[in-house]
Amino acid sequence: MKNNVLIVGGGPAGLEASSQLQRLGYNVILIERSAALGGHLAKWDRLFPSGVSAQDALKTLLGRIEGVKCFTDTEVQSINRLDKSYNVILSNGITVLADAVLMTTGFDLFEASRKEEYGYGIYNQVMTNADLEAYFRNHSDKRIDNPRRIGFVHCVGSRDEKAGCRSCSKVCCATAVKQAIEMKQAFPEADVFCFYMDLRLFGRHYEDMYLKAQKDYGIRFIRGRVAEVAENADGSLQVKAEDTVASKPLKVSLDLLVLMAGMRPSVSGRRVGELLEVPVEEDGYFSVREGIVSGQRSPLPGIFLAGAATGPKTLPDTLADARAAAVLVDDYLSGIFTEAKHYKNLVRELW
Amino acid sequence: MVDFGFGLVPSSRINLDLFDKQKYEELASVEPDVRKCMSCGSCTAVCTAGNFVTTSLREAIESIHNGQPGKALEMLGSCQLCGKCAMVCPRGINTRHLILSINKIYGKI
Amino acid sequence: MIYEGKQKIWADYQKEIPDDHYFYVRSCIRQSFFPASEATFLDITRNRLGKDIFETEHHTTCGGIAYHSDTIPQETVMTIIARQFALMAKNGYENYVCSCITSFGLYCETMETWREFPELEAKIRENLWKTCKLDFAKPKFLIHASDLVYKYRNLIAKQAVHKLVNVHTGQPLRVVEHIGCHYSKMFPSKGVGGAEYPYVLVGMIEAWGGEIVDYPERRHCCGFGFRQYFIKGNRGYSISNTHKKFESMEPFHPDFIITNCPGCPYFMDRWQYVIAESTGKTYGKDGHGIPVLTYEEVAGLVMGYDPWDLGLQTHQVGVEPLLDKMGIEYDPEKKYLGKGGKDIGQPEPCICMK
Amino acid sequence: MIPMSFILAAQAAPEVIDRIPSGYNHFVIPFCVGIVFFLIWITVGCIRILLNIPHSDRLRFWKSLVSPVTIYKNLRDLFCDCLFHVKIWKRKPLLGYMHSAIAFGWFMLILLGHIEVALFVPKRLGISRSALFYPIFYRFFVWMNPGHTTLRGWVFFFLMDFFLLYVLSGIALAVFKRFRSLALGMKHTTKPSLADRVALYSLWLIFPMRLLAESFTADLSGGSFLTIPVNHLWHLIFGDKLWIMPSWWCYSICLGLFFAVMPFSRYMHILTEVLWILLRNAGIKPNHPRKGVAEAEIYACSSCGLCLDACPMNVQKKNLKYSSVYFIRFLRRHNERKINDIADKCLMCDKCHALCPVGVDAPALRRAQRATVNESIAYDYSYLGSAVPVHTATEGNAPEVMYFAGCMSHLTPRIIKSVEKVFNAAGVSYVFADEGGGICCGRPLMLAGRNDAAAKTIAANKKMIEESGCRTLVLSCPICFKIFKEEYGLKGVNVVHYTQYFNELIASGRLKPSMGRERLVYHDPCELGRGCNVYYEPRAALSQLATLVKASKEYDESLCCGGSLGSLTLDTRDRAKISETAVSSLMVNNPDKIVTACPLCLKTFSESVANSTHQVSPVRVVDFAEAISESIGN
Repeated sequence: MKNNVLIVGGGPAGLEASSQLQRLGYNVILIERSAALGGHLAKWDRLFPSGVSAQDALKTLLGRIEGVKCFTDTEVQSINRLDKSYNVILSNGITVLADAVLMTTGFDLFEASRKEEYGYGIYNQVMTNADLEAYFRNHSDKRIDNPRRIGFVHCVGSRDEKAGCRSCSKVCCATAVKQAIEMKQAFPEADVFCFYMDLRLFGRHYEDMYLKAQKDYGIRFIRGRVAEVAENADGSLQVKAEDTVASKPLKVSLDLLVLMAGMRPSVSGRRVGELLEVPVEEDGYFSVREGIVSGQRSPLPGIFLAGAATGPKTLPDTLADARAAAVLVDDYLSGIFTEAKHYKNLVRELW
Repeated sequence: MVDFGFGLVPSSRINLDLFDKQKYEELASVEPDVRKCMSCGSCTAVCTAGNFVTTSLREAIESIHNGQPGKALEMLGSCQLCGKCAMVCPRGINTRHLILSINKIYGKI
Repeated sequence: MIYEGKQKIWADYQKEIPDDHYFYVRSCIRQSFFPASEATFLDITRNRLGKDIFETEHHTTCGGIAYHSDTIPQETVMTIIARQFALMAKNGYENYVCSCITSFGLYCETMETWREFPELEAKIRENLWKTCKLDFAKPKFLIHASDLVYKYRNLIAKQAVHKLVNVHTGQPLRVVEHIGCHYSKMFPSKGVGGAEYPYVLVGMIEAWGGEIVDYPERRHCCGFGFRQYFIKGNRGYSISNTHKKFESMEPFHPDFIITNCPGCPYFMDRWQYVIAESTGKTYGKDGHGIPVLTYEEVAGLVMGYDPWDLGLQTHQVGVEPLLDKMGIEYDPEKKYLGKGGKDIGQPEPCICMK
Repeated sequence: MIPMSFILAAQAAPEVIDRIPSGYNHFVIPFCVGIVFFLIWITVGCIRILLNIPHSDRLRFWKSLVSPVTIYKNLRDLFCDCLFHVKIWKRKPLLGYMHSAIAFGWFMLILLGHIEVALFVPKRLGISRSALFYPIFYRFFVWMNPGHTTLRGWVFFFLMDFFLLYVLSGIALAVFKRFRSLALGMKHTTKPSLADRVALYSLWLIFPMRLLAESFTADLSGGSFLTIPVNHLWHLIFGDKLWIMPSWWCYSICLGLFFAVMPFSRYMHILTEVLWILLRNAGIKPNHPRKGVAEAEIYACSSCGLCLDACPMNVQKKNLKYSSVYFIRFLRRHNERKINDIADKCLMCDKCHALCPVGVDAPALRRAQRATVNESIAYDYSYLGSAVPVHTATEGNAPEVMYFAGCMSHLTPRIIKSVEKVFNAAGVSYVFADEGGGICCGRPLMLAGRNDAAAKTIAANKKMIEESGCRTLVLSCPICFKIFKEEYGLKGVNVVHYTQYFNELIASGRLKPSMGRERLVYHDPCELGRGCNVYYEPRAALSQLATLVKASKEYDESLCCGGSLGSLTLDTRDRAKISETAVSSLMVNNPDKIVTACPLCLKTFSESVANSTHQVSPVRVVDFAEAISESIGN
């Protein structure tokens, strides 16, 4: 008998876990709240560090999910815990008896307008990383008109307790460096500034990307968080920060300011979490059973977590996490779950 | 003019709009390594002259980026070109040539 | 500038302002430098709008200047404040309206501190009883006087005699609004419109026909800064701050500046004179300065008060060009005549500023 | 030496008769034009050079010409360097043969030709009587009195043919080298300029043409084992119709062309070298990269390209263009941008100088060039006075030695620790001059062409040393060593490198290293070996504690480690390539350790070895002091 596995969220983690579980012989039901699969990846143009196409990456992921029952435009309506399984009613009227549930609910981008001082939505020349990716894909944005001076603000909504997010979003530094290079490629005459607090370029080839940005593209990195943005008489932006390396306040006029909006726990994911009663930590992301040795298990038996649902992750991290979750799901369904008599004892001992 | 016993205090603020791109590009064309600095401060830490006076190649590069080349020149005046900074620079910046080039390009009156 | 974006933020920062029955406390600085402003405020509220606003001669300073100059312990300041509040309650009011931004900020800070540290509140309650034999009370609504004018901006507009429009060109006047730092920078939710894009003065200007100038340094302090002014050696720092603001607003050619804080109009007005006399630089047209007005003065002009009754002659920067633009008639002969035609004396003529 | 009897015989019966009584033919015109142009050029050049030399140097020059010591040196150098190219012989015998065949052979042809004229038609040597060309085309103008050929004449015929063949063999090698340089031991050859090519091809043609011309006239004007058989051959091929006039015309044209382009080509070195050797031996140093002595020096360069193979930068083809030969070529051409580029790139390892057949000191010219750009850079060394540590000793109790570690040794504390350990083990009382960090020795400033600034640091250090009362100054850094020795002028202070000092400690028995079983290879740091000629002492000391194996390049052939402070613009990647090459040269005999005696080499090699992706177990790189200190136990 094939076990049913319900995967909530059709982003990269959900897609990768679906394909792996499908391959392991499970009956996989993947639901996605929006109309299309792919999550944030679907909106991105190119990926750091090598600049491969996000759409190609997504295509590869989508190409692997044959046999998976996908429901887009579908949300979880209600969930009942049965003896071992979960009875899940979906918004499209279908009821699923899921033996295991994998939450791959991902993240929301921080709402940049909440950092009022940066003037997103107020000044004409302020945009976000996501807006810029959209521009790279469509080549049109009224904010971008041959800018001569471009600024990137790292950590917008990250490492900012007042914005409700103390932690690092992990991907913004690399994204900023990538986008800065891309802007320099698009506008070679432009001066590009990156305002950072710490450059967290931890991954393989990330440092090379940073060096390239400095050496080959002349991008200027300024250590200091932008504190205030205003509009000059000519419509350009006046940006104020401290150059903390020079220990001096600094101002610069820019034609475009790109805010690197960080990751926040997905609001709709949180809603599903509440239905399931999956505990969350102070940072708003789901808690895991044990962070280091089995980071894809929730504290509730049969409920698994993967991807940015448990905190900011890069795409490769997310995919690896999804594969790991698939293994753990398989482990659970082929081990603990089959022992009808001792299920509860086994869960107590092994979960 | 009236003397009130107090007056405007010069601003310590860096104004990046004052950055001289043309000169900087000239510098970068003769010594492209100027772009490679990541402000680690190793050069400053080992500096022979820095043992006795305030000087820092890192800060000099920073000053040029920040449109204050005068400060950079002042700082590099004490350099003896001993090359310790070149030995310790993790990015392999050709520090001695950079120092000479800054002097040549920004020292022009 | 995307106006809708601002509106969205303004919508997020609305505060409840009661409709009537106010307990009014004055500002130490304003009483001395712009006494007509407070008088006008009371006149407008009582006589033009018909509201109940009560004031008592028993209230004192809030202690803010001493507090921000580090010369008074916090508990002492809190006790002074508790006494003011107690006076309000004793007189049967619960809507506390203050004229001063320093006081407003300090009241907000004090109330927040009491909320966070109830033991401190208990101690102040005890102090108050020990020193004044007054019962401790807290206002139901803490309002700055500009909040009230903001609330009644449309009523005032209805009674307007003049609009904030250049009568010669028909163009709206370009107005710089300057909010006192302590109005909303410490507690954005306590001010109308928040801290980044405060709406309290913008609302008045919009309602009265003017146009707001958004210049880069609009968030910057006027330069008062308490200690920076009180010690002469530090005044260079104070004036440099003011200078920075004027340099920033200069390209926008504002017609006047509206403020809601005691220190701001004073310093932005007087330092323009000092900058002009020590460096020769003026920021208005043809060697004039930019007039700096309080919101009450602006409301007064709009409602047709005589400029000299509003005390505009006490400003260092001449307001005549503004009055001309607005088409307000005034008698230059009467500029330096006080109450009952008494000569109040004239200032020395300026060298650099008209 | 010509025996007297032959001279007498000549007077008795005329052996040689003027075939053309006027002693002139139109074909000499090309040659005359070329040689006159050339002679005017070189005379003006010599005067210019001498005028550009400072007065004191000029005085020195004249004096040197009459001093017996320099006369001997001049003669020796002129013979060895200009004619025989002994330095090339030593390195590449075949190449040496080629150069000496052309130079010495031609010289002898000219010399013997003139002697022949002097002996047989002495009237033609007079100024009015076509002396300019007659000896050159002697064989055209004379007719041998058949049957009267004396032994003397025969000897001359033989010698002339012999040297012609000698030159031709050199030319043949040169032609061969142009296409297969590696066969003659040259990996890289200079890219010839246009003038070089014209001169080269005319030079190649001169001697075959001479053979052709002389062999055509051999039955008239005589010949020997070469020209006579060739003459017979022509007769066999052409019968009696020989192309005498065309061949002499060609010969003259080749010569004329060669001399006309010579001033613009590398072949100018043939004569400038003489002037340069005289100036060099007079001890005059260049103070400008192009004027005065430098001009003689740059025109003395033969563009032979030996420096291309010597240059450590040649590990990358793109960096070949920075070799000394091109530096000098651009100096000649006044190409300021390229001159500066090349001047700044050089590592100043001095190998090109050490190996140059004519002793052109290109690194010194580079320093002079750098000075033209960098000398004017402003500096503020007002802090030096207070920066230098004070070590005042009272009379009589000054420590035995003063140890000056230098900037770089402070980045390699293992050197300092080892030096101190050795001092202590040998019971040497010492004071550590810059223990808390001193100032720079000044050598890096000099290398960058900032002599004024260097003088300031020199003065500050000098004061410290003199006040300390120490009589011996030990240095662990060859960069410091060179400048302390050469520029400081420390009177009464024995300036030694620690390799020398430790060797002396071992020799005198104060230090007793124990012999180990390790195999070491010693790297000659540039500034120590070529710079200060210290080759023996480090090896002598090291051989007391281990077996020394050879590197593929040693002594003055040693390769720069790549870390040199000499280069101002060479980037890290290029330097790493040089280091790799140097390490592999040291590793040819699989030593257990590489020993060097310079902190810069130590650091460079250590990093190169550690970063190497090829070696499985990296070799250990140690400092000389470290090796000694390890051998003396704890």
